[in-house]
Amino acid sequence: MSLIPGLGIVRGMALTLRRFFQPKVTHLYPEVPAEISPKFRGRLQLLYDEHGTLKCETCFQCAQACPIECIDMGGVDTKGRFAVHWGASETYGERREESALRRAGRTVPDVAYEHWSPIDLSAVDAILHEADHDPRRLLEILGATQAAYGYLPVAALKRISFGTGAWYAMVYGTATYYHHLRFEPPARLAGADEPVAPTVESGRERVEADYLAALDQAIGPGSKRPAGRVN
Amino acid sequence: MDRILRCRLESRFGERLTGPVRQRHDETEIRIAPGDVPEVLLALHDESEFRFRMLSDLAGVDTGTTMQAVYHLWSDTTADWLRVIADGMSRDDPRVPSVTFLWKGAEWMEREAYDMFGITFEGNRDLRRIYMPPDYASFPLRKDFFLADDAARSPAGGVRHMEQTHGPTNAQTGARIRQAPSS
Amino acid sequence: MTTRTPFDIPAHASTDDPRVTLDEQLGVFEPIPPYPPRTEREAEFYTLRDGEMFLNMGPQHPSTHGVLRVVLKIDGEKVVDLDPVLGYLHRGVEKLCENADYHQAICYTDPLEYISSLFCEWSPVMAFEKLLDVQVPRRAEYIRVLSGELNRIASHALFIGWFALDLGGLTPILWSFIERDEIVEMLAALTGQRMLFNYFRIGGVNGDLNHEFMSRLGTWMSKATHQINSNQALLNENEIFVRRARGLGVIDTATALQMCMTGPNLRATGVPFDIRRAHPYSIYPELDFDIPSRTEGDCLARYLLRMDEVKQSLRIIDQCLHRMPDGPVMAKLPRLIRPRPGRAYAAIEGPRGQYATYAISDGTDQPYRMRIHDPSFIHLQSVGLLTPGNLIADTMAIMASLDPIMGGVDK
Amino acid sequence: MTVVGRTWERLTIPGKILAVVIPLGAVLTAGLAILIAVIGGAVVQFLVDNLPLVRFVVAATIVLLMTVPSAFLIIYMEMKVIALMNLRYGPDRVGPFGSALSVVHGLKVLMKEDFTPTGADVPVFTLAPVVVYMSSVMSLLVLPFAPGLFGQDFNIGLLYFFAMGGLTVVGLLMAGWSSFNKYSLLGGLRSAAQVISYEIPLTLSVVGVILLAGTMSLNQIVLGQAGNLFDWYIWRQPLAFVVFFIAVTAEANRTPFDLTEADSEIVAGFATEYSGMRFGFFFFAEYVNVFIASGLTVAVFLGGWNAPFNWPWPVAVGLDPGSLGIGLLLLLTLGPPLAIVVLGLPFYLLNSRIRFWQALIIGFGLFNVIAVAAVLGLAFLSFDWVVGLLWFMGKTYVFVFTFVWMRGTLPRVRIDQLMGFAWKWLLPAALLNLFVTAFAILVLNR
Repeated sequence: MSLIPGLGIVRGMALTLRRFFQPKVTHLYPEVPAEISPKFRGRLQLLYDEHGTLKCETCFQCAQACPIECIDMGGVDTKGRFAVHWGASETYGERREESALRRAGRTVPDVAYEHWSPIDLSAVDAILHEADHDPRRLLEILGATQAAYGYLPVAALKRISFGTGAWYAMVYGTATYYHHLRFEPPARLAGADEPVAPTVESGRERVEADYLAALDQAIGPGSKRPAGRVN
Repeated sequence: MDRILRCRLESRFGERLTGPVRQRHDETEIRIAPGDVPEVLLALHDESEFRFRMLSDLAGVDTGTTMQAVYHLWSDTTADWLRVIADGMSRDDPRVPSVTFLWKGAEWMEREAYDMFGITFEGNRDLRRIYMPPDYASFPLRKDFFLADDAARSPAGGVRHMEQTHGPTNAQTGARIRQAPSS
Repeated sequence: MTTRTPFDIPAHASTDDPRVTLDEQLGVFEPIPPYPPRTEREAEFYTLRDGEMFLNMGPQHPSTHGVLRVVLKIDGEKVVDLDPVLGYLHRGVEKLCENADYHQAICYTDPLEYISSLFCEWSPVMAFEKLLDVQVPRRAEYIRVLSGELNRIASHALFIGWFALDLGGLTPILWSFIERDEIVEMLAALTGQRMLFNYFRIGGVNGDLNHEFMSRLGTWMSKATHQINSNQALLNENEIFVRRARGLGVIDTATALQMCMTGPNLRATGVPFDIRRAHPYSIYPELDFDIPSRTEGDCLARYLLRMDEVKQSLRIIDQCLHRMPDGPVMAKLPRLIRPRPGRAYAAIEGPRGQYATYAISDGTDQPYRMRIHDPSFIHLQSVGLLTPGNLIADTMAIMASLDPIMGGVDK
Repeated sequence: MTVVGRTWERLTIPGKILAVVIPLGAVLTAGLAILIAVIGGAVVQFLVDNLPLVRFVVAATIVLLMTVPSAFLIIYMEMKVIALMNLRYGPDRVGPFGSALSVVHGLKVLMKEDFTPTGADVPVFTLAPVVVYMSSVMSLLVLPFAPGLFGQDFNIGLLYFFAMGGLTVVGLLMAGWSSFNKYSLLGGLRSAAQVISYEIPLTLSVVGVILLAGTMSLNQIVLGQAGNLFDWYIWRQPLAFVVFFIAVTAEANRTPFDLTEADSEIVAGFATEYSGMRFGFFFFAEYVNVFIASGLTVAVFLGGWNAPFNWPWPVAVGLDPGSLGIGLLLLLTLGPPLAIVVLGLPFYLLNSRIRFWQALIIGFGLFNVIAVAAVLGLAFLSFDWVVGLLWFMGKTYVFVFTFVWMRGTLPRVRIDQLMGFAWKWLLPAALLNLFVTAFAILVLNR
């Protein structure tokens, strides 16, 4: 404090008055876009190769390594199915409860999320209830599910993962390992048009079909995949 | 590693140490019984050859078989951190005397250890939960803590009231069940 | 003196009960917990004497620096006693870290004290390196010190702004944000993020210095001292500010040591205790800098001390730039880290004091126990010691001068 | 009928109100015009007979209407000036340089939900902003804006002023007590303590001026300072000026004495529970208070509407429009179109891209600017109240700027420092000033 009372106040006021006339430092954001440094890694990005196709092959390594599970993805697997999905609810079975996820800073399953192929899941629930939601009886559950639906719909797999607490990757891996389990309705395998499982017609499904058609068109008829069969 | 500190500790607390003095990097570790905590820490704090004036950290540890209270101390007489482990508390009712008579600032750290591990610090004037809700029933950092069950055991059921729904929930997991759209 | 114990009130006052008054129904006595007291201290605090009342400050209050609730027991404007209630921001970081592997655990510690994230990473990284017996390359150490000191300046700049804001000044916080924003942009060029940098890795840092960072740093360093000095004219001599901060919240050395204080708050009481000197780590023994200390121990001393520390940090940055060696920035390490079973403790000097991590390894790829010691948590505790007897306005000033960050307090 | 009914149902509530009020107003206005045409003479005679009453009603209306734009202006000034001092741009989106932002704020406040907390004392809670606002507005009534331009020339003007200023605290106390919130209660009590403490030095500091002027009428005080810069009372009462300025800052609850609404301590004090237009009333009252405080300082110490120097070259406009006779009619009818064409022609001729109608629009704009400037200039030269008003407003806004500037610079004082300052420093200083003034008058007049 200076000797003269009030001099400090006056000096401060002189400083603010000087700043009043100085050039301003605000970034005028919407007009002047922000300078983002090339190293900025706040945004997830998918990379494309020189042919314009995605480099990402949905191996989930990034999602599995990400500690806060901010990476979530869906994709087409080698058989051309929208079978793969990764998310918080699948990874940590014991922490699926919403409040726990919130407290843990994890993403909360979105109730508004619509499955790719919505189907009536009450049969799966009954099977799960019968099997006591026990992940160790996974094979039994999967067999029963296949018996109920004729094949293993993706939504049913997710429900099984959700109900038993087993990781989705584990359920999916089990289902792919055994030859008697299949992911496509037998009707489609035979080449018929009508699906067997009681699917619900939805926009998603149509989008899926459209997407597949577009994919076929892009790849060309010559390279059309054999339906659901690995040669 | 400060060899002299090791010698001094061994000569001063010879019979009180429940294990060998361990040294690694810049840390010296001694183990004592929980009952000896006030006397040992008082000696470390006051005596001129130690002068451990600063309580750097106080932590609870659940080893799966026993509970430990771990004190980290700093002194200008040595270049090492001194780690004092009060070992061998039972997991059912872990009890250890409080060090708040030496460091008032240990109060909240003890409260935290109580909140997370259920270690009772005898002599702490304000030993209550600090992070978790007051009616929370379990101790989250214990190794046998299982969130879904333990949170549900509390009267308020964790923080469920923030996002209660009226829809059907899975009896097992408590998660909301989405109704598949009827055809 | 009439004494009324609030615990006579039924736990959940019902609107149907005719004996329940409107006040009780509406929750006039809201800060009174609806359960019997668990400790003597709680019973004593929640018992009102004549003329006293509770004031529930927070969880949403402009001056609590986060989601903190402080129950003040006031007599008029005078604060008789207070009881901080924590846990509104508790995320269970320690538990999360126990369930993540060593690399992922560092990511969780970032948002602890979100305005000095690098220091929150630094201590776990050092603890894990001790567990693994890794030698960090010297260039990486220099980069750590350089970026850490920049982060310290950013944190102190924010402190100065907040302190002034809690005393009612509108301008300083925006001026500090100018400095802070430049530093944060600079660190974004280096680390890739503006706030939660996640830059330090076990055995080094994630990426070498780049051109954009160096050019930004050079531009800023050339004008930083002038800018900081000219900003001081606003507050340092202002009579209103000095009169409010001087002699407020005085804590002496013995009490400060008893309260386990570290960092600027301890140094303001006259102890030049700084872990950078007291327990050297990284390359600090090679650098030339002073440990400023003041003897008053009041809010003004704590404020001025941080001003001095900013200047010392600038000195350190300058030396780092001049002595920066060449070489790798990461040690050779396996991708999956499985340290031998053991215990490690690492403490560093952050802008608020001692950040420490106590890690126990059981030989797997996840830490068995990871204890995080945070200075904000320790310092917030002493608000209860410093405030009683002062006015409500002083509560905010004292709390701001101790500079707690709720992200760190609630872990 | 159904069409009308359906349209009526589609209207919002304000729309319905307007749909009723506008035709009604039109009908009433037309009726009034007819009434005036029929019994006009008698009405005019009645009004002339009761001129003070008419004057009061007109003045009160004007003052009430004036508060809103001046509050908007000061709010904008506060936002912009503090922003510029903080090295920000501040409002820059709505209107030129963001000047319409405060109007938008006003509209926003109007549209917000008007919320009364459970447990509040509803009548008191509702009345409090009205009391605060009305006491501010009523203070304006005695403020002399220009020669002959004031609401009422009370012979106890200053006393009335302080009485009205003291009424504000009643409103604040009402707000603080009735809000059912401890922060509000603290704010209300703080404001009571603060305003009552600062009333005393405030009143005592102007007693010296009252002694010098020999009157308590603000108009007379301003008239007493006629002449040049050195006839203002600030030179004869410098200490009183300092005390008055500090006390009036505290009265207006401005930084560094804004303890009643200290946002970092007691959230917003008495205004914590208020929302919508009730909060808007508090807000308006605060800024009107700033205007009043500045205006009062100017009127008492800085010569009011007096110019700081005498204009050395008096200009007399000897223009009498009436003398033009029929030429005036011709000028009014033919002048504007001719001027528009003449002003627009160069644009049309010199720039080939401008169409003729565009040139006409440009000419019309230019003509309007020139005409308004000419009329205002003429008024400035012809009427001395225009000059006085300009000087008064100029000086007042310098003080408003100072208040805003202080808010941008200074931190807040503590409540005990605030009270101690009033009782230990300001009150003795004001008393000292009073004694010295009285003694000097006694000696000099003898």
